[in-house]
This record gives sequence, structure tokens and C-alpha cells, in this order.
Amino acid sequence: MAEIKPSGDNTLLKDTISIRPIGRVERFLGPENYRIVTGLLKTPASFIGFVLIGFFIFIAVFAPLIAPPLEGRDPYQIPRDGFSSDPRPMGTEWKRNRPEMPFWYQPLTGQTQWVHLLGTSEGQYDIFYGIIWGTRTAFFTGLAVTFATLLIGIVVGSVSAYYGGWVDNIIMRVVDVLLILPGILAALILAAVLTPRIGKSLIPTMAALIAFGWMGYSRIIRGDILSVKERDYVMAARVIGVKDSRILFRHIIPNAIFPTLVLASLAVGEVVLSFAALSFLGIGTEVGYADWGQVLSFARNWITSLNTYWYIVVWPGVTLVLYVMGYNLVGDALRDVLDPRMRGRS
Amino acid sequence: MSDLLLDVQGLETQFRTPDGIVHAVNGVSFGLKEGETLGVVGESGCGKSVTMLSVLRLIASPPGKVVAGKAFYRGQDLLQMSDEEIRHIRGAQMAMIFQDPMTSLNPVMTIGRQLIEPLMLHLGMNKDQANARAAELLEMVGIPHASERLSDYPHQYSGGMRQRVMIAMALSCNPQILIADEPTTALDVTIQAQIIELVKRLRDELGMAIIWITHDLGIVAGLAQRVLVMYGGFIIEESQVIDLYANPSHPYTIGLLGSLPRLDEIERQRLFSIEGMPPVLYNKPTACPFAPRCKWVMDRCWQENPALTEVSPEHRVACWVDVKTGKAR
Amino acid sequence: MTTYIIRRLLLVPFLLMGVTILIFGMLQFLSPVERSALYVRDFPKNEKALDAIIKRYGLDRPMYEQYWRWLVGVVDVATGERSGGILFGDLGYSRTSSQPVIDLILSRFPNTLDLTIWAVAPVILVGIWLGVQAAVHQNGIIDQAARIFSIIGTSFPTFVFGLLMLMIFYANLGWFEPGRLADEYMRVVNSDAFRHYTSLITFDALLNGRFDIFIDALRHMFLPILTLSYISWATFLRVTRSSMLETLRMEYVTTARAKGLPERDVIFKHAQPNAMIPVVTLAGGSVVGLLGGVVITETVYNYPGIGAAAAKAATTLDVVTMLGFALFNGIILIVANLVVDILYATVDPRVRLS
Amino acid sequence: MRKLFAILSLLVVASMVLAACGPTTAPVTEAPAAPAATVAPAPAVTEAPAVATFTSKDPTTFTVAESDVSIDTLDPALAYDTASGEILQNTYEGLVFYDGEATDKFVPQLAESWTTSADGTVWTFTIRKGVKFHNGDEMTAADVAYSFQRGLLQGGYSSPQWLLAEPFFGVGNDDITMIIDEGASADARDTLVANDPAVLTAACDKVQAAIVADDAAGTVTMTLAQPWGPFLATIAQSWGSVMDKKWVMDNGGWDGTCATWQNFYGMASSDDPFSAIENGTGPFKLDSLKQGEEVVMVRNDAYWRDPAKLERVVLKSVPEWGTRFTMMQAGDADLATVPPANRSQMDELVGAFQVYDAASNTYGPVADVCNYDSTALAAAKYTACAAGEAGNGAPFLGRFGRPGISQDVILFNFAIQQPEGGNQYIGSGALDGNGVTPDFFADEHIRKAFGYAFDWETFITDVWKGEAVQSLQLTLPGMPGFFLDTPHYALDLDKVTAEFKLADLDHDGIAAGDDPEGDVWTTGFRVQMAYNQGNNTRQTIAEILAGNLSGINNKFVVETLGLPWAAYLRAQRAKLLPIMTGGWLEDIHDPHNWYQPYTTGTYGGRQNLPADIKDQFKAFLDQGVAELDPVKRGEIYKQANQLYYDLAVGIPLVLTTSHGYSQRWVDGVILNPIFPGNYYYTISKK
Amino acid sequence: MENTHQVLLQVKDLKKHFPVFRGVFQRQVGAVRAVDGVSFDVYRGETLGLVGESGCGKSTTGRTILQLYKPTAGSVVFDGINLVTLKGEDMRHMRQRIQMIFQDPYASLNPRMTVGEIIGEPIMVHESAVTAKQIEERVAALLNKVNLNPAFASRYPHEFSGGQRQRIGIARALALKPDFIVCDEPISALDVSIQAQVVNLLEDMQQELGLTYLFIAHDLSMVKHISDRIAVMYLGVVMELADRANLYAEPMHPYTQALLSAVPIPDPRLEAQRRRTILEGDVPSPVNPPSGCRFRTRCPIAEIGLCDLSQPEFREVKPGHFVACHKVS
Repeated sequence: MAEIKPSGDNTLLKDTISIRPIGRVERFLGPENYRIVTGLLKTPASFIGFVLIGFFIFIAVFAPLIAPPLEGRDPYQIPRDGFSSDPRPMGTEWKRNRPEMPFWYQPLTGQTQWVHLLGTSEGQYDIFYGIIWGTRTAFFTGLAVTFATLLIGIVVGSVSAYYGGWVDNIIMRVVDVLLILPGILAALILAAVLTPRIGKSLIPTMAALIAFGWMGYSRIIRGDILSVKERDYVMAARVIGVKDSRILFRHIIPNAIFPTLVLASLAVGEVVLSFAALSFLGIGTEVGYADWGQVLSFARNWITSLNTYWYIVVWPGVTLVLYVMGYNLVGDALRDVLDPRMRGRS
Repeated sequence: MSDLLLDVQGLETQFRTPDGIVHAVNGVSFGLKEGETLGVVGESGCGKSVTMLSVLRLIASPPGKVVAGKAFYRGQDLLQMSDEEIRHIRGAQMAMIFQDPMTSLNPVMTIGRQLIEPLMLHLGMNKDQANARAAELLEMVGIPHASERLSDYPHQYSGGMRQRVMIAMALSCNPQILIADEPTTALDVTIQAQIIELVKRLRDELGMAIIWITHDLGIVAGLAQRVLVMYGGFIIEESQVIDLYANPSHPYTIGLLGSLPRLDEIERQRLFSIEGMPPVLYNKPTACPFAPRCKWVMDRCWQENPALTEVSPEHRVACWVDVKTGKAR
Repeated sequence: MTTYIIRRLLLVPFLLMGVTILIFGMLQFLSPVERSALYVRDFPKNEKALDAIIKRYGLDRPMYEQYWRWLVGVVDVATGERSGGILFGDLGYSRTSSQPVIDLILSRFPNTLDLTIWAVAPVILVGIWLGVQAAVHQNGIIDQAARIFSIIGTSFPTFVFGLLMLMIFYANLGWFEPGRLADEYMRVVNSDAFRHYTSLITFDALLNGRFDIFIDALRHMFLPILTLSYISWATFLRVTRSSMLETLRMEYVTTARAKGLPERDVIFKHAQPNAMIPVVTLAGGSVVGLLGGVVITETVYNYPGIGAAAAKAATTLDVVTMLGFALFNGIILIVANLVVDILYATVDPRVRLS
Repeated sequence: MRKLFAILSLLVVASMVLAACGPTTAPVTEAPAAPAATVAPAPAVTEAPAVATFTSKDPTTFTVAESDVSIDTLDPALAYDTASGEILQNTYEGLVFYDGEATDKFVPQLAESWTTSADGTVWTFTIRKGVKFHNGDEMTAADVAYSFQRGLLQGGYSSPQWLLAEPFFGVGNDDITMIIDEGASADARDTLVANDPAVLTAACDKVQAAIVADDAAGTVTMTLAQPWGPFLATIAQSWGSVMDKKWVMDNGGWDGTCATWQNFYGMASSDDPFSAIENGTGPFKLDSLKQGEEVVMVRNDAYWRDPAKLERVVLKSVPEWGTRFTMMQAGDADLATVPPANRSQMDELVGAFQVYDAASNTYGPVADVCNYDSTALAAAKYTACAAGEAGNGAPFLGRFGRPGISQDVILFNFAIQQPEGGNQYIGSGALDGNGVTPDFFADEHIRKAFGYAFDWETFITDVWKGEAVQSLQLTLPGMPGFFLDTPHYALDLDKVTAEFKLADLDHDGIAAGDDPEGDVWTTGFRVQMAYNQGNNTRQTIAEILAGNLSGINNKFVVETLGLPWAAYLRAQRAKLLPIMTGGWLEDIHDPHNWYQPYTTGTYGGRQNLPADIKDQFKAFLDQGVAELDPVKRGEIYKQANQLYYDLAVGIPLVLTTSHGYSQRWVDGVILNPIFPGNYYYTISKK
Repeated sequence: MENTHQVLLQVKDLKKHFPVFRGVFQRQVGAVRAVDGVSFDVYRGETLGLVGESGCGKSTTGRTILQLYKPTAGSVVFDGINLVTLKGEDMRHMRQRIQMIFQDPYASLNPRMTVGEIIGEPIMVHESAVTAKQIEERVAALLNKVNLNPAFASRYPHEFSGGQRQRIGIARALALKPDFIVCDEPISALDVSIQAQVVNLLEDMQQELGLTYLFIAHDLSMVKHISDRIAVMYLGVVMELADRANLYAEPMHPYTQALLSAVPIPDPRLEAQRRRTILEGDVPSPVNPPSGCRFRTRCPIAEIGLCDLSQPEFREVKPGHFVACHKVS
């Protein structure tokens, strides 16, 4: 074949990379993460999920404009119009503790009277305020719990994976032990022992959810680090003489952490459900605090009379369900994207 | 046509992917004679496996789909058959073995159970008969203490042994055609030699036709009678084996042969390299898919996709250029 | 295989010890007075009696000493009687339900077990069946419907779901009652004529040949089962589906098809057994989920199980009772996980034979 | 100290027709129903067939859905909670029993008759013959005497026996240990046993001398330390139950001798063999007891009167209101505990109603409901059917209007304790606008100002939806010493201002209003008013006070603070709380049972009442209880009322009125608010 | 062979055993003897090919030489310095001179770093004085050298095809101007047409920069093409070492003979004439290697009483031709 003399000029081939065009975002995120992100954005369900979450972020950010707080009062304390246990229907007039009318109300409704838009709950707490300001509580508790559990999970998981051996063994057994108690029961107990010590507030519940919420993350991050640790590019970094610390922070963690981060961001929604469950069991915030779990718990005794009092269940219920569903929609798509890794986690 | 055991005409298969529709097989036609060994050669992604899976209707759908073509087996179009009908062809008339013997066997089933399945299904044997036959088959493919090893699980077998089991399973119902999809790629070279020897022996004994898919031109040289070379979902060269190696006529085939170092080379020669990379076709190509990498490329190549044309008896090439002269054909 | 099981078994005492330490750690949030419920039944009636109890049971001693006492109890030198001692089954006294925690647990647990068994069964069967169907017909009607249903289901707070079910199926339709058993049947069950083989009413009813009682028990358990399982089966579905999808992509499935096996055999003989391997692992986690779920479910449906008792203890901050439950749950789950591990080894020959 | 659960039970007050079940919820009452329709509950207020009959699926079993069934103890001498009381009242019996719905009239039960000596100190009861305990033993006079002796000797300080101890040992001697070592060994058996055996024997002898059985004559003679006006009321409750001496001894109880009694003193439920078994003479026998789950009683067919109409009574614990509600709707529960807050849901489903008539002191006739107005309050929601008109056919019977037997009182701490590290509830602990001084409430004007600052009207309409009346005094309607014209506090913001200006908290002799150096009026104050978490009524009380006071002067800050129950109780006992709400559910319908706890007893202690005030009340109590003439008693308690008002020791809040429901097929319920539960003997179902 | 015969790397009796844990208490019950006494020299400027079937320990040898695995025994002397005894920073500095090219071009590049960062990283970590600008320039030069457009420095690895990624890997290895590069199967994951590109590039770089390669591969023909000398490994030990021509012309070890005969040659005429030595069975487990000669269980000429008793010495049978076989004299 040596006699064959080709004639064409192929130097242009040098400038061809990639089979398909690759955008800036993809380049920034890297292929695996990009696959996760596009996977999420391309699924219609998860797109709806993002829209829902965005909507709630909007409400949380503009809460003071949507529902102006009572002068001189803690805005997270739901304004209470009287003391009666019977809920009052939507559109009922404010009698006491009437907050300022929000700017949007009159132009939008044409009404001049600021009313209980969504009615009042048992104890005359305004449901509208509870929902609007509760959005902030939902994000705050969700973010705080998620951030804390994530932080603990990452630190513990990284230590476990990085040091291996006995350290790993002991940490993982501790994780096993913590996982033995059903989450809700464990959180319930911790919140119950903490509440008499520090009073009713968000803190005991959050502390309990944090204390028993980090194990999943540490397991995942540990597994990811262990698998990334074995990748060739980590070995390649050692070959070129990169220091251990740089290997960990530049090569291992950036490649191991993303799925955990995405997972964690979705757990922000779950926290609300836990809060609602614990509120139902009587472990929650002080009465009247703008927390959806509590607003919904106000409704617990009226759910069986929905024909009359539907609004006290429906509004907080729908809010909470939509909020959680937002995350669940994204999460469901994520599970498909991350598939094998997600196995075993509900 | 009647002498063809298998006659594939105009086969087209596509896959739906997140990036678009991949045109994996783009109108492939070929025939297989009784008792013939046909080598199908090409690089990964050239459509060689998909072609064969399409013929047996084993393409996962979705995402894959056979969009056009016919595949006659003894005059019956496999692609038009009912599911029930094709089931009786698969395993019984046309058997297939795969690249990775590790994953081709069901890990939670004993070897014996997997072996007797086609026997009971296609040959109507009862369990005892099937078990006895399974032991014979294992013996036939050279597995020592065959009857004892029937109750083992795949993970207790070595890679080469597993591929032997696969062959035994494929041949258990005396099929007319054995389709081997890169069956030795995952194996070491000495094991590969064992398997090839085994297949040659069985071919001689049983007389079935073989379609051997591989990227290794070396294997084909020693095994096949006729060779198809595929690129970008097209057959770009088809020839008797001797003729192909003596007179490769497509620039790709030439490049491929040139890029292989030969064990028997004496003086070190610089390898002939094909620049660029094989295409993934998101659109059905209107030009020659090899044109971007071709050193003989001319204007026509960019405008029209050449069809297979006979350049010498039983030697057909899809190229506008006569590489011997460097001019248009 | 044996080695594997022995290794798992050896781990159990360590896990148990870990659980006890964890629980005891939480006890330290209580004041010595409250901790006295670990040993004595009544609230001490005056300060002196209180001091005596704190001293007698060492409730003011260093933590490790208290832990030891908590494990083995305190033996009265004079009478030789032991009080406390979780190792001897004394989990303390439940002041909210006026009986020893262990008695409470033992009287309630069969009910919860009965419920969980009946809840797990449909979870596993329905979840797996749907999961397989969803995978086989990916993006088909079953797949989409199951997915939508599970997303909506998992977005609902359990108690809202439960009370809604109660309103619809009990108050309005009168089909499924809350509670354990109709009073007339409860009378039969409590009588001597009814033999208690297992303590689980459904099974005992069948063993006694009382089909009417069996049906009534199931009728009472229907809504709790539904509520308990609606999240779990979604999980099972999802895991089965993804595992099945992955399995269906495996080459041995293609091999099976290439052998000419009917699609039914390909799916149920070849793919499904392999797809079940991760599902088995999930089963352990699902027991965890169910035991957590009974807390709210049993409360809503007034089902006399340990969950309802735990919820009541929680609302009244009866921590000793709750810790008793936690410990008990821990033991149950360790056993459940062990069973799952062994099951896992049985399902997967690669684990079994290595 | 005693009957602490009553503090929890403010809500009970609400629907108090019967004296309550669980600590936080209200009981339900029952009454005969007019014939009407449907077994399946009709959805809400729908049109019903013209003639309807209400019949139960199972007419022999009576099911009650309670919020909790947990029985403290079934030992009649020790039981002091309503849940235990309900079981005891149906299984055990005493010498006398309430006369129907009356709280202060008594009829013979195990006593056939009784006589009283002229001075009112010696009571002789003739014991009914032919009465058998559930185990078949014959009841004798000796059993009666033994039961009372046993109670007095082994009851202990935390038991209801203090109610009997006072008549037998004298006012203030509320436990046997008071006559042994002045209460030093109260509730502490170890300490008691260490006393001189002679003293112990003497105490026992004293008890046995005071209660003497004459088996031959079939009488029991009781000699009191002084005349005791409400003596029959005292023995009519469960702590007056008669036990079988032989059975008690067989089961390891006290053998009736003075040598051993101290070993049984102050028993805890855990070492009491009788805490979960019963052997009374009552119309029902305990069938099974599953704590927190259910209690089943079955009919005593050997009852000395006609056997009960119900075969079986099942008390189910159903903590979730929604579940109880659906059980009522489905007709599976005959009665259910309805929290006041959830009454409006039940109200919609009321098809017949009955209203209490204060004049006759009874409930009026049952009337079918023809119109329901959800905006009205209480019984005014319903319009009775005219003659011949068909009712709405709704399934429940509602009952309204009888004043309850418990009330809450705002209590001030006269000397707030300040442990090391300060007391968070009084802020800085100084008169600097950021706290209060420990003697803040020792100033009478401050207390009065707070009294005038409470808004009864809001409280009654908002919280109680009209189903409460202002409580004017500690005594309840119908008691000696109850007068409608008693002076009382009412919302008067001008007077609040005036009283604050009269106060002199810096003790410089100049009233705050004129004090140039500044006093409470100018500096203001900040104080925390705690309530037990979950008790929304108390939270509201605190919020109403806080709102009105800050309206007067924005430097007056009352912070409302929810505390967990245990923390609340602890702070209260340690006398840390500057201002609190104290509730009481009466044991016997008598003013003594109110003044004792609120002045010299439990709450007086928690208020740190100065000795001189306590002594003044003690004098009234001694006098009042020993006086047999109701009119004279009335006068004595009237003076006590006046003193309580003048000093503003506490501010009584409201008396709630009854509001209860049952299925319409339930018949024969006796609606006596003092009953700890239902008396099932008279109840029947259609 | 114009080698100056100046030894750059001397591997002596190198062993790497991986412990095996079993049982209830996870005690060490044995070891995978991945490398079990390997000795060879690598001369400056040459390419030493290391060939063997999967599991024979060739990759482990490469990595142990690089001290990525801590050797169980033996020494690795590089330019007079025993790498085994080097610790921490010293070893890190030494890495500038010894580099590696990995098998899997998809796994060996950190997906979160740009090509520029990947290639610049070795420069950055070793040369503290260098500025970002200088790094950029050097990266551009390196990209040019491996025939990639320097403009791609800001791109991420996943945008490149396999062959291009392998070039990036090569550029990274060259960044520090090393003396010695371990090429760990650098082409086996690539398509046939791409393999030649990479091999040619490696050859060009060697010529241009005077590099020394240890070229590890299972593909005998490619190894033979690129190497000056070839070592054949089997079960953790080197069986034969000779220069390329000698090894092909006169393979002495029966394993080498079998290996050579198993490699298919892309020439049908030749293939038809070849006589194959087919080895029986599979490679035994490295946990329990056969006694004596490792190869005796599959050896066609093994002699009981000789080969199973002692491990044959690895000796120089002819100048530059080493063999470990009892039967070779």
C-alpha cells in the first residue's frame, strides 16, 4: 500500500472537535452535570416544578409587600383577629389587628375593604398571612435544615471516605445506628426532649431534623468520593505530582459533590412535610407562628367538616402540596437522570 | 436470490437520542449463502451490530426503530413477521452470540437452566432430555466435567468458558445462521484463538452459515469467505476475502488496513493514519460520509453519496474515486 | 454465605449498643426527676421522696454509671428486686398510659405488626408489579399514571390524606371504620373461645376459622394500610422500574430474546429476578418508613398500635415512653435489616456463593 | 398539691354538664330523643323524612369515644381523676348518691337511711341488706366502716381523702399525718413509719373510734370533729365507695388492725394491688381495661336493684377529634368528647335540643330542630318545631345552658420569688420599665387595676361563643354564699388608670399618679404572663389583659408566654410566676371546696398570700364549714366573698355553661355536672 | 539498535501483592500476586514494550514503577535514584521526570477542568515562579505539538473525541519535559483508525524529544510495531525479553510462541497457511499461582517433575534475549 499517494489536504481536521456543538453552560458544568441539568430542564414535569418553586420564591421575597406586617409586631406572628375557635370564611372583615392594606389589593379587586382574603383559621389567625409569611418560614427552615445536614453530611462523608480504614468503619457504623431509628420518630423524640428545655419554636424541630437528617448525604458523598478517588484523572494528578490537598479539593470534591448538592436542594421541600407531621403531633412552633405546618394543623379538627370549612384546609393544604410537589416534580426527573445512584433512596 | 439463506434489502435503522435522531443504518443490503461465513468489519458506531440486531428485531424500541427495509430468511420477511413467528426463528434458525460473555449470561440463573431453555422451547424436549443434551453441548464446546458444571452460576465460569457456553447455547438448536457480534473482543488473544478455532471446528461439523461482526481485520482474514466493510451506517465495500485484502478499493478500507501494524513487518514503517474521527449521523448524509477524512476527496464526494458498484467480480465499492488512479471512476 | 451472615450477626450487638447509647444520650436532656420514670411508676409525691429516688437510682451520677444502671437496672439489696434494666426488658414506666412501657409495647405491637404485614404485602406486590409494567411499557399509561400518582401522593402530608380518607370512606360512605375491630368481634377475640396463636388478629381469626372476624379486621385496617402504603409503593415502583429498565438493557436480556423466548419469559424469568436485587435492599428501608409512618396513621385511624401510643407520648412529652418505643423500633429494624441482608444473599448467587 | 389535673381542665369547664372526662376536653351529655329517622347519618343539614326514628345498630352496647382513656387507679380511696371516677361510679357504690341531676341533694344508696345528732357531729347510717359485691360476698356494716377507715388511714396527702380528713380531724387537718406529726411525714411512708408506734396506734384508734360498725344492728356510726355542712356531699363521691374487707385482705390489702396501717400509707399506684381491679357493688362490673385504648364494663346481673338496661359499656380512647366526629356521624359512638372549639361542627348535625332551665334547676323538654342558624350563639342557633312540624332529621341531640362546676381565676403572686440568677418572668426585677419588683402585686391597687383591665365580654363572646357567664365570686350558683349582687370586677379602663395612679411601688408614700420622682405610671413595667402551652383559653386570657393594659399606657407591657406543662407547673410551684391563671374543678358542690384551695390551700400557697390575709380567710372557713344552717353559712361566705373582692386576691373569670351532644337514640342520661363521667345505670338505647 | 545502552530505569525483583481478606473477621488470607518478581532495564531513548494478557500484571508493573502503588518488594532505580525509598516531596519532585499516559482517555481527564488547566496543572504545581501568562503560552505550544488547535485550551475534555483526548493526555505528560513516560495501554480504548494517529504521535514525540517509553499493551502487533525491545509477562512475571525482531523471529518461550501464533494477521493468504498453537484453558488465578513455572498448566511442553518444582530462572539465553523457561537451553 505504500505506493498509494493520497492527494487531499486534511489539515482542517485539526480544528474539528466534538461531534456536536457544545454550549457555554455545558462547558461550564461538565458533561455529567450538564446531563443532569438538561435532563431536568427538558422534562416538562420538572419544568413545571421549577416554575412552582420560582413562584414560591417570588412570594417569599415579596412577602412584606404582598401581606404588609402589623406595625411594630413580629411579621412572622400571624395577625389574630379575635379569639374564637370557629374559622371564618373568606372575605370576612378584619375587626382587630388589621394590618395595612397592601398596595395591590385595591387596584386588583376594586374593593376598599381589606378583608381576610382566605378566611381565618381556628383561633382567628389569618390564613392569607399564614401562607404568605409561612413561605419564608418554609424556605428558611428548608434551607437551614438542608444546609446544616448537607454540611455535616459532607464533612462526615468526606472524612470517612478520605481516611478510610478504621475511621471510615466507625463513622459508617455510627451512621448505621442513626439510620436504625425511623426518621420521624427519632426527630419526634429529640424535638420532644428539646422543647421543654428551649421552649416552643422552630429550633427544636430543626435541630431534630438536622440531627437525624445528615446520614443520607454522608453515605452518598462517601460513595461518590470513593468512586471518584478511583478515577484515572485522580491517579493522573498524582502522577504529575499534585499535592494531596489539591487533589482532594480540585479533583475529587468538585467531581463528587454535584449530585449530592442537587439532591440536597430538592430536600428543601421535604422539610416542610416533616414540619407539618411534627406540628400534627404537637411538636412545633409557638402558637400563631407563620408556619404552614401549624396553619395546616389548625385545620386538623375541621378536615372532617370540609363542606363548610373547606378553605381552612384547602388553601394551606394546596399551598403546601404545590410547594412540595414543585420539588417532587424536579426530584422525580432527577431520579431518572441520576438513576443508578438514586437507587434505594425514596 | 433463491440461493440466499438471508437476504437483507435496504435496511434502515434509527435511534432517538437527546441530541437528535441518529441514523445508525442507512439502507444496507446484503445476502448470505448457506454455509457461508460473512465477515462484517467496521469501527464502533458504524452500524454493524445494529444491522444484525435489526434483522433479528432485537433493537430496543424505543429508542431504536427499523424504519425501512426487508430481511428475507428463506423467503420470509423477518421484519414483517408477527412476534410469535420471529420467536420461532430466533434461537432455532438464527442464533446470536454477543461481545461480552460476562453480561450475556443471566447472573442469577444456573448455566444449565439457561442452556435448556431453547432446547425445551424449540425442540420440545422435556427437562431430563434437555439436561442431558445441555451436558453434551457443553462437552462439545470443550468444557470439562460438563454435567457437573450445569448447576454452576455464570460468575463461577471464566470469560472464555462463558463464551463457550454462549456458543453452546446458540448452537443448541442447530441454527442455520450464527450471528457472532464481536464475540472475542473482550477476550484475551490466546482465548480468542481458542474460540475462533472452536467456531471453525463447529462450522465444519454443523455446516451453519456465520455472520461474524468484528473490528479486527485480522480475524476476518482467517475466518470469513466474504467481507462487508461498513462505515457510517453504509456498506462501503463488499468483496471475497482474498480480493479485499489484495485490492482494497475504498479509501477507508485502505486506511484501515494501513493503520494496522503487522506482526510480520520487518522494518518499522510509519503507520498510515486516517485523520479525524468517525461520524455520528444526525442527518441522513447526502454526501459520502467518509469525505471529510478522505485523502482522495473530490467535489462530487461532497455532493452525492456513492452507491455500491461492482469494480471486479464479486467486489463492490461505494466510492467515486478509483484510488489506483486517483481519478474519478 | 455463612461467613456473610455471621458477619452481619456479629454486627447486631454493636448496632444495639449504639442505639442504646444514642437513646441514653437523648435521655440526658431530661431532668433527673423526669428520668425517674425509668425506675419508678409514680411521680414522687414530695421533695424528700424525690431526693431519695434520685439517690437510690443514681440519677445524678456520671453518665456512664447511669448508662450501666439503665442497662442492668438497680437491685434492691434488701429484697433482691430489680427495678429498671433494659437488658431485662424493663423500659421504664409510661405515665401517659399508666403502665410499664414494655407492657404497653407488647400489648400494642401485635396490632402494629399485623398492620405492617398487611401494608407491606400490597406495597411489595403492587409496587413491584407496577414497577415492572412501567418499565416494560416505558412512558406508557401505567408508567405515567403511577408516576403522577406517586408525585401527588408523596406531596401530601400524611395526616391530611388520612383525615380525608376518613371523611370520605367512613363518615360519608360508611365503608371502613377506624379502630381495631368491631366491638362484637372484639368480644369474641377477648373471650376464651378464641385461641391466640400469633397475637395477630387477622391470622388468629383464620386459624380459628372465623372468616367474619378476619374480614372485619381487614375492613378496619383498609384505610391505615392505604395511608401507610401509598408512599412506600411509589418508592417500590420507582426502584423496581429503574432497576427493571436497567436490567432490560442488559445483554443477557437480549440473549434471552435471541434465544426466541416469549416476551413474558424474558421479562419474568430473566429480567425480573435480576431487577429484584436492589428491590430487596429497599425492603429494609421500607420497613423503616412504615414504622415511622404508623405514628401518624395509627393516630388518625385510632388504631391501637405502638405508633398511636408514641404519638400520644409525644404530645404529652412523655419521653421515657417514646424512648422505649425508639429502642424497640431499633431492635425490630435491626432484625428486619438482617433479614433483608440474608434475603439479599439468597437472591443473588454472586453474594451467596462467594 | 391536690387535684392538680383540674388546672389542666379549663376546657372541661366549657361543656360541663357532666363532670368531665379527660383533662383537656369536654364531656358529652345525653338525653331522650324524640322519635325520628335514619340510622346512617344524614349529611349535614339536609331534608329528612317527615317521620324518622333513630335506632342504634347495637342497642345493648354503649360506646363512648373519649379523647383518652387512661385510668390512674381503681382504688376508690386513692382515685382522684375523672377518668377513674367514671369507672368507680359505675362499679362501686357509696352510702348515698346524688339525687338525679341535683348536685346538692342526696338519696340513699348502700345506706337505707341515716340520722344526725342534734349538734350535727354524729351520723348513723343504716346499711342496706342483701347487697352483694361482684365476687358474691355479702356487704356488711363492717365493710362500710373498714372502707372509710382504710381511706382515712392510707389515703395520703395527694389523695382525695383530704376531703374526708377535714370533717373527721378538723378544718385544716387534711391528712392523717396532721394528727401524728403535723404533716411532717405527709406522703412519705418511710418517715411516717419511723414515728413512735404509740402515736401511730393512737391515730389509728382515733379513726376507728370515729367510724364504728355495728354488724348486728346493721349500722355504721361516724363521729365528726365538728359539724360539717357538706358531709353527705363529701361521701357521695367515689372516695366514699364501699369495698369488700375480706377481698381487700385476700388481695394483700390492709388487715384492718392498727398495728399495720402505716405500711399501707400513701400508696403509689404501682404498689397498690387495687389499682387495676375492682370488686364493688355497682350496676356494672369491669370487664377489661386496656390503658389508653379502651375500658369495657359489663352489666352486673346480680345487682341489688333491677339490672342496668345496657349490657355493655365501652369507653374508647380516640385522641383525634376528626376520628371521634366521624364515629359519631357513622353512628358507631353513642357519645363523644367534643372540645368546645369544635362544637360548631356538631351543632350543624343537631336534630333535637334541650335547654337548661335555671328556675327549675332542670333541663327542659327535648324539642326537634326545625331551623338552624349558624351565626347565633348556643341554643339560640336552633328554632324548635311548631306542633306537627317535622324536624330536620339530623342525628344528634344537643343540650345547652347548665352552668358548669369549674372556673379559672387570675391569680397574683404577692411575693414573687427571685432565685439566684434572677427571675426571667419579672424582667429586670426592678421598677425601671423593664420589669417589675417582686412585691409588684403586693400592691392592692395594681391587683385591682388588673382586675378592671380584663374584658369579660370579648372573652365570653369570642372564646366561649356566648356559652359562659361572668363569674362574680368564688362560690358557684346554688351554693350557700352565692349572691347575684356580689361586688365584682368588670372592664373599666378609667378605673385601671385610676388604680395605677394610686399605686405606690417605690414605697415613698406618694401615689404613682402624683409622684414627681416617677413611679409605675411613669416608668411603666414589663411582666410575663405564662400559660401552659396548648391551652388556648389561657393564652387568650393573657392576650386580652396584655392588649388592654398596653392600650392604657404603652409602657405597660404584659408579655404572654407559653410554657410546656412541666415547666409551667415547676415555675408555679417555685412561686416564680408573677401572674397566672389557676383553674379548679370542684369535688363537692360546696363553697368550702372553693375557698379552701383558693385562699388557704394550693393556690393561696402559690400566690404567696401573706399570713394575715390567710388567717382572715381561715377564720371564715372554720366558721363556714361547721355551720349547718344554710342561710347563716351563706352570710359567712358572703363576707369571705367581700374580702376576696376588696383585696383583689384573685379575679374570678367565667363560668361556662353546658353544651353536650349524644345520638338521638340514647335515653335516660342523668345530667349531673358533678358526676366524673356518665352514670350508665339509667341509660338505655333505642 | 542504535541504543547507547545507557540504563535509564532499572527494575529489580519488583513485587506488588494486594492482600485478600476473607472470613468473619476479614483476616488476610492471601494475596493477589499481581507482580511477583519482575526485573528489567529500560535504556535511555528506547521503547520497551510490555505485553501480556489481562491480569498478567503489566499495568500494575507500570503503576508500581511510578510509585502509584507502594511496591511490596524490589527496587525501581531511575537515573540512579531508587524511587521506592523516596518519600513525600522528593517523590513529588521526581514526578517531573517520569510521566504516564493512561488507557482510558475519557476517564483520565478531570471533567471539571479545562484543557488548559489540565495541561497547565503540572507546570503550575512544579514551577512556582511561572506566571499564568507563561503557562498559557506553554499550553498553547504543547497543544500545537500534539496537533490540536491551541484555541481549544479553554474547552473541556468532554468536547473532544477519544483520539483528541488522548492527545491532551499526551500533552499533559509532556508538559514537564519528562525523560520517561509509562504508556499504559494508550491505544486499546481507541478505534482502529484512531490508534494509528496516536501511535504516530507518540513516535514523533519520541524522536523529537528523545523520550523513553515503557509501552504497555496487550496487542502484540502494536507493541511490536512501536517497541525496540519487548518483555512478555505472564501471571506477574516476565517470561521473555528480547528485541522486537528477535522475539518475532525466534520466540523461545512457549508462551511467547503461543501468543504470537494467536495474533491474527490481516492477510487471508497468510492466515490460511498459519499453524496455530492453541493454549488450553485459562490463566490461573494470581492468588494461587501454579507452583514452579507459572505457565506450566497451559504449557504444551511442560514436563512434570521439572516445571512444577522450581520457578525457572530468568536468564539471558542469547545476548539481549532473556527467557524464563526450563526447557530452553
